[in-house]
Amino acid sequence: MSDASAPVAHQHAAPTGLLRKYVFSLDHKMIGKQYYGLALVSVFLGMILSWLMRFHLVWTNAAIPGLRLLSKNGAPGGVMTPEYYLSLLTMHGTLMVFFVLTNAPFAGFGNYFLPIQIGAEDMAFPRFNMMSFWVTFVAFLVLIASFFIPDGPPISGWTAYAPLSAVGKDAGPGLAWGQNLWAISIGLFCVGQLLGSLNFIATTLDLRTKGMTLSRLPISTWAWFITSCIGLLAFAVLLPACVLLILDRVAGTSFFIPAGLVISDHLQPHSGGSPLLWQHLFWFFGHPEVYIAIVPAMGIVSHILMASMRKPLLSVKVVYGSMIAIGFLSYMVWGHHMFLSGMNPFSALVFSFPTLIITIPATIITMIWIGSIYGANLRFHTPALFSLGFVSVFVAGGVSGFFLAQPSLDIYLHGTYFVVGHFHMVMGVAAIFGILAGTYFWFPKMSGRMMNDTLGKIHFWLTFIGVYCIFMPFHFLGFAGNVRRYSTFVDDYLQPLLPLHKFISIAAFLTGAAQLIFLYNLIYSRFKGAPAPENPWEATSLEWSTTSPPPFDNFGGRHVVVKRGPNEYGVDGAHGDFIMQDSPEPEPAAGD
Amino acid sequence: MSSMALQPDRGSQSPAQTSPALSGVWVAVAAITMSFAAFTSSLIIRQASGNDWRHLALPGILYLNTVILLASSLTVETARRKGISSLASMRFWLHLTLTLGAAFLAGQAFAWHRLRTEGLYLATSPNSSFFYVLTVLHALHILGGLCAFIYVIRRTASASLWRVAAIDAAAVYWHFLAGLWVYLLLVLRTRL
Amino acid sequence: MGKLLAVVLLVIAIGSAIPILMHTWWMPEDISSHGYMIDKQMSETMAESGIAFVAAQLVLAGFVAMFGDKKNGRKATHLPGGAKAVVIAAIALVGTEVLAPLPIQVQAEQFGFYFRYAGPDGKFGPLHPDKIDEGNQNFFGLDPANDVESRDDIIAASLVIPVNKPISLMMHAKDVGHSFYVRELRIQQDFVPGLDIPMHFTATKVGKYEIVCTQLCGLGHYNMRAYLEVKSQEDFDQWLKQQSQ
Amino acid sequence: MQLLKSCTATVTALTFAAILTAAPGGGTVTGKVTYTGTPAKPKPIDMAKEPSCAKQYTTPLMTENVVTGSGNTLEYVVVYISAGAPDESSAPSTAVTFDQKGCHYTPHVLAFQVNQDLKVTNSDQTSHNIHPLAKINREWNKSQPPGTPPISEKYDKPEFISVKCNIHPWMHGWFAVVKTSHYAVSDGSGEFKLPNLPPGKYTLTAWHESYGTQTQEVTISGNETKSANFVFTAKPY
Repeated sequence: MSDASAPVAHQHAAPTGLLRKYVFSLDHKMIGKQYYGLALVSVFLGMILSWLMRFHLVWTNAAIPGLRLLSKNGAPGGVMTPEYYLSLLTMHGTLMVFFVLTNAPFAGFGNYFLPIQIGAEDMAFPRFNMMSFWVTFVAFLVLIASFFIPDGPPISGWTAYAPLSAVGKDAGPGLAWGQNLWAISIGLFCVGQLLGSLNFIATTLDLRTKGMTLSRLPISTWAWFITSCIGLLAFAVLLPACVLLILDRVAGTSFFIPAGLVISDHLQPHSGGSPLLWQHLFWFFGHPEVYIAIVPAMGIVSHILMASMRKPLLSVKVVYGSMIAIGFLSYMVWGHHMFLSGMNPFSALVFSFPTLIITIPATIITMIWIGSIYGANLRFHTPALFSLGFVSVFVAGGVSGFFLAQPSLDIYLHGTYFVVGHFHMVMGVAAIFGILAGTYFWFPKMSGRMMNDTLGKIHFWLTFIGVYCIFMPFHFLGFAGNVRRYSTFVDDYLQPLLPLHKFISIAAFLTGAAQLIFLYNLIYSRFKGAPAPENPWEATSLEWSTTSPPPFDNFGGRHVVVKRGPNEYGVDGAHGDFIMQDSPEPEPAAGD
Repeated sequence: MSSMALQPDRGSQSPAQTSPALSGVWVAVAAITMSFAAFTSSLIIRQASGNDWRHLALPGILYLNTVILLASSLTVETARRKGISSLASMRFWLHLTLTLGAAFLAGQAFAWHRLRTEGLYLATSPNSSFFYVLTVLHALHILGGLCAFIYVIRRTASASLWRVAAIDAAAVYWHFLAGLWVYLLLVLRTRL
Repeated sequence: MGKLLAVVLLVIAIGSAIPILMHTWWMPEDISSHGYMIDKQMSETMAESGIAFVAAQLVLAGFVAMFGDKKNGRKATHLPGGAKAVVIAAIALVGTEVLAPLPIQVQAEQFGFYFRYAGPDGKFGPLHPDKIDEGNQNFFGLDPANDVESRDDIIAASLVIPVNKPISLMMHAKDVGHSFYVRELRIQQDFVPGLDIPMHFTATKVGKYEIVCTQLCGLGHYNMRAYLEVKSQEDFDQWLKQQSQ
Repeated sequence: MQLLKSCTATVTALTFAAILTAAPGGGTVTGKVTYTGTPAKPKPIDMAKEPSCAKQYTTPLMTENVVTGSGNTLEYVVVYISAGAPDESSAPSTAVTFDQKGCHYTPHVLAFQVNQDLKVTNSDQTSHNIHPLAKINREWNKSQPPGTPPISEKYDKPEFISVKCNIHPWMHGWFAVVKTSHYAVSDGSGEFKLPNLPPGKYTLTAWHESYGTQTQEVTISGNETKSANFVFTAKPY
């Protein structure tokens, strides 16, 4: 707060104390790494939770070794109870959506590279930046704490639909303190993201270096900037929703709880609230959240694709425009999550239309990616592979979105695994591919060492094939009407589908195990990898014109002056087929 | 910390010469607007959803508070304009603003006290719930604004090189809070 | 003048019917795999309402033409059967459309569905949430001691319906949000606590199907289900009789 | 010294044993619980949703809120000494068992002492969740998948606790937690027996889940057997 008007922090020497350097650091690079590290912990935690769930789904009454140690009530004798399955489901969703898909591509890479890409020495408000991470970290701790209370984590899913999430312990285990911790955690997370978004916007607007006009911003910075605009408004709505939810839970108000509910023989002392109000508030945040996860990944992938294709995209401006359109339209489509909630058919139509419209910019971007590959000189290094994999899974996940955008089809598919397959493909896997591409691409800059490319390629192929094996069959299950969020498949009509579930589970175990290769590569390369040159990918943006890793003030006291746009690939440059943004050399004629 | 904050603006090399503090405040205003829009939309939906809405008569002190807050908006504007010529005069007007802001908070506290003596608590009815939620959250934002003024006053006392951005940002924020309060008062007063 | 009015009515009726029958302005050709159901529903509704519309116009036109003022002092008569006949005919006519659906209340709760039929009196007793006593099979909170209408209400754990008869489900949640999903009916609808949501459908095939919950409702969500039994009208009447004993 | 200690211990143990074995020589209260009026008819339970349970019954299971026998007797009435007897210093070491079989609680009413071990077992092929709706004691709600070890719990305050399974809403039973060792639950013929009562003046309480409580005084002197009958008023709804 007190530092609100101080835009720059780096005019003095870098901090030397461990606490100032690594923990309460004001340096955007350290904060970016902290966000990335938090996302890394969360993603492996979330993955282990998904393993436990997939195991339980196909070997329902089998004991899981060691699970008893994690929770005595949740796994008597090691056999997972239905409520513990839902606890894990909630935690998997919450960790992945908030602490992975929001943290890594946006807050993590964005914090590290946005200031460097615009030639700034730090974020506009370093103190807010530090607060934003530590508030997020506390949110993480609060969420994880729910594993260690007797009742366990909440069982209401990451969407926390009221009144299940609002009425408290009568509705089931985990809905007393577990749900409180969840709501507090998400509230804190919103605060962290609001501070972060505020910083991103102010930094992009005010701290660009000389010559860095808005049209010369690299596409990844554009994506982070658009995302922070989306995030600012989305989290500003989720925060009030959390406040009202907490008040309903602890202060006896009735925002979301209607009158006359009888839960576990107990007539609830509430009146008149509206469960749909929660759904409106939540999805007003929830749908933009999808784009908070995917737009940075789009930016990262576009950025990497250009460096791999050695040519600019067909039209970068159209991609910017499409991303802005997506951000804008994402606020008009929340109702499509509520086609089944008793809205009148007219509202369903009203929400169906922009939902179909929003697929247009996404389709445009996808076609630009694919079209740009025509005539490229593709370099198939690991970041490029993950970027191309991103395009593939994004198409797969996007196409299934057409089904769900139509109310009449959504009515059949809404509660099924089709939706699980859809959002895991388009939001989960696609964004994770963006994160992985970014990691392989920027790791040399962040650590000063190269990652092992062979291990990276093995990791890519196993992951790429693996995710299709896992998530494509989800769509088939959906067509068969397999209901999601079931801990056990007891229904008669689900029995023939169990072999397919077994296949998915085994694919999930193997694909998950393949991620250990990545983890090994990450840790090994951090300490033993080959030293990275300044610009290993022959890329053009400003992060590649400083040392690897960059000095404390990013450019070693040099005042970077930007001469041109970020997409000068496939040209006759002095050092190859590219020209750096800050390179003083004259503009050559484009030569494809 | 303060030594760092007193470094001269590095914006000389930036193409955009606006101050980050000012853009930051505008961005924050957008976010806060969105939050309160969410709250007041909830109020409208909630009012229509149940038949348990008990419309409460607002305590009269709120109108006095409104006048105080609007007056403080004027004083901070005066402070901002005087600041260009005279630091001492600006400090006077800022202190006045601070006092008026504190008076507003005291007035709000009195209003809460009045409602409580009438037996209207947070959970009494949806209208009282929204009344407390909106007024308390607005008061928290006011508190944040007062902290900003204290910071600005301390800066005027110690800094020889005065950057106008901080007072500009604080003034924008304060005007916004005054406007927000009038909006909230109308929403709480009106029976839809 | 009466003849003219009759002719105009005839022209209106025929003029309205022809484009519909000719499909001059109709929905575009269906190119989805799913749309045939909507088309079918649309055709059925159109046929029923269309026939009613044309028939009404024709009868009106006929009456207008036949019963104009003849000036020779013919004694005014009533339609044979009087108002009673009109009311019965109206009920019979509209009833097949509006009144015929069999009303059934479905309550979703942690973790099951319970169905309530109005019983012989055709009336649902009021609900008293404080009277709910599940151990005593009082899932809805009926108060037969005080509410006469409640005494013959039939509570069932399965949804038993007659085939080819419109069903009007009144959806009511006892505790938290649930959903009603029958794959074969292509129906999925959320229960929203605090709202009573109507849903209409007609089952066309006798058989036993599963009803499942698709909205996360708590630990027993996976096991929240019931059976839909579509019976012939005779079997259904038999079942209903058996239940009300 | 060592010897003396062990001698003392033996003597103490023997004394206690003597007291304990002497106690059964006390009086006994027997009686019968009946009703007047028309009780509600038991209703059949439809278990269609859980086929693995439904197939265990050829005729449907009936509700057990009011279970009557011939001669207007009433089953599942808890009769216990509510006043007059000293509070038990320690709970018996044996555990009581509450079983879930065929989506039905056995027994319907389980009486046990404060701090006595309670074991809940699942003999079904489906998961149950045991949710005793305690108001005075700590409320808990635990699922028990098939084949998992029994759930062990204790209650530290006397209370009549309604027990339900949310997964199978028709399942309903009661825990009668009492702070005396003198309690009984009336059987199929409405009869109960409280043996081993030392001489004294007692208040006898009978509790029925639908019809409430009744009390009467009874005085025991010596080894006599006294009779105490309870009559509840039944309501048709």
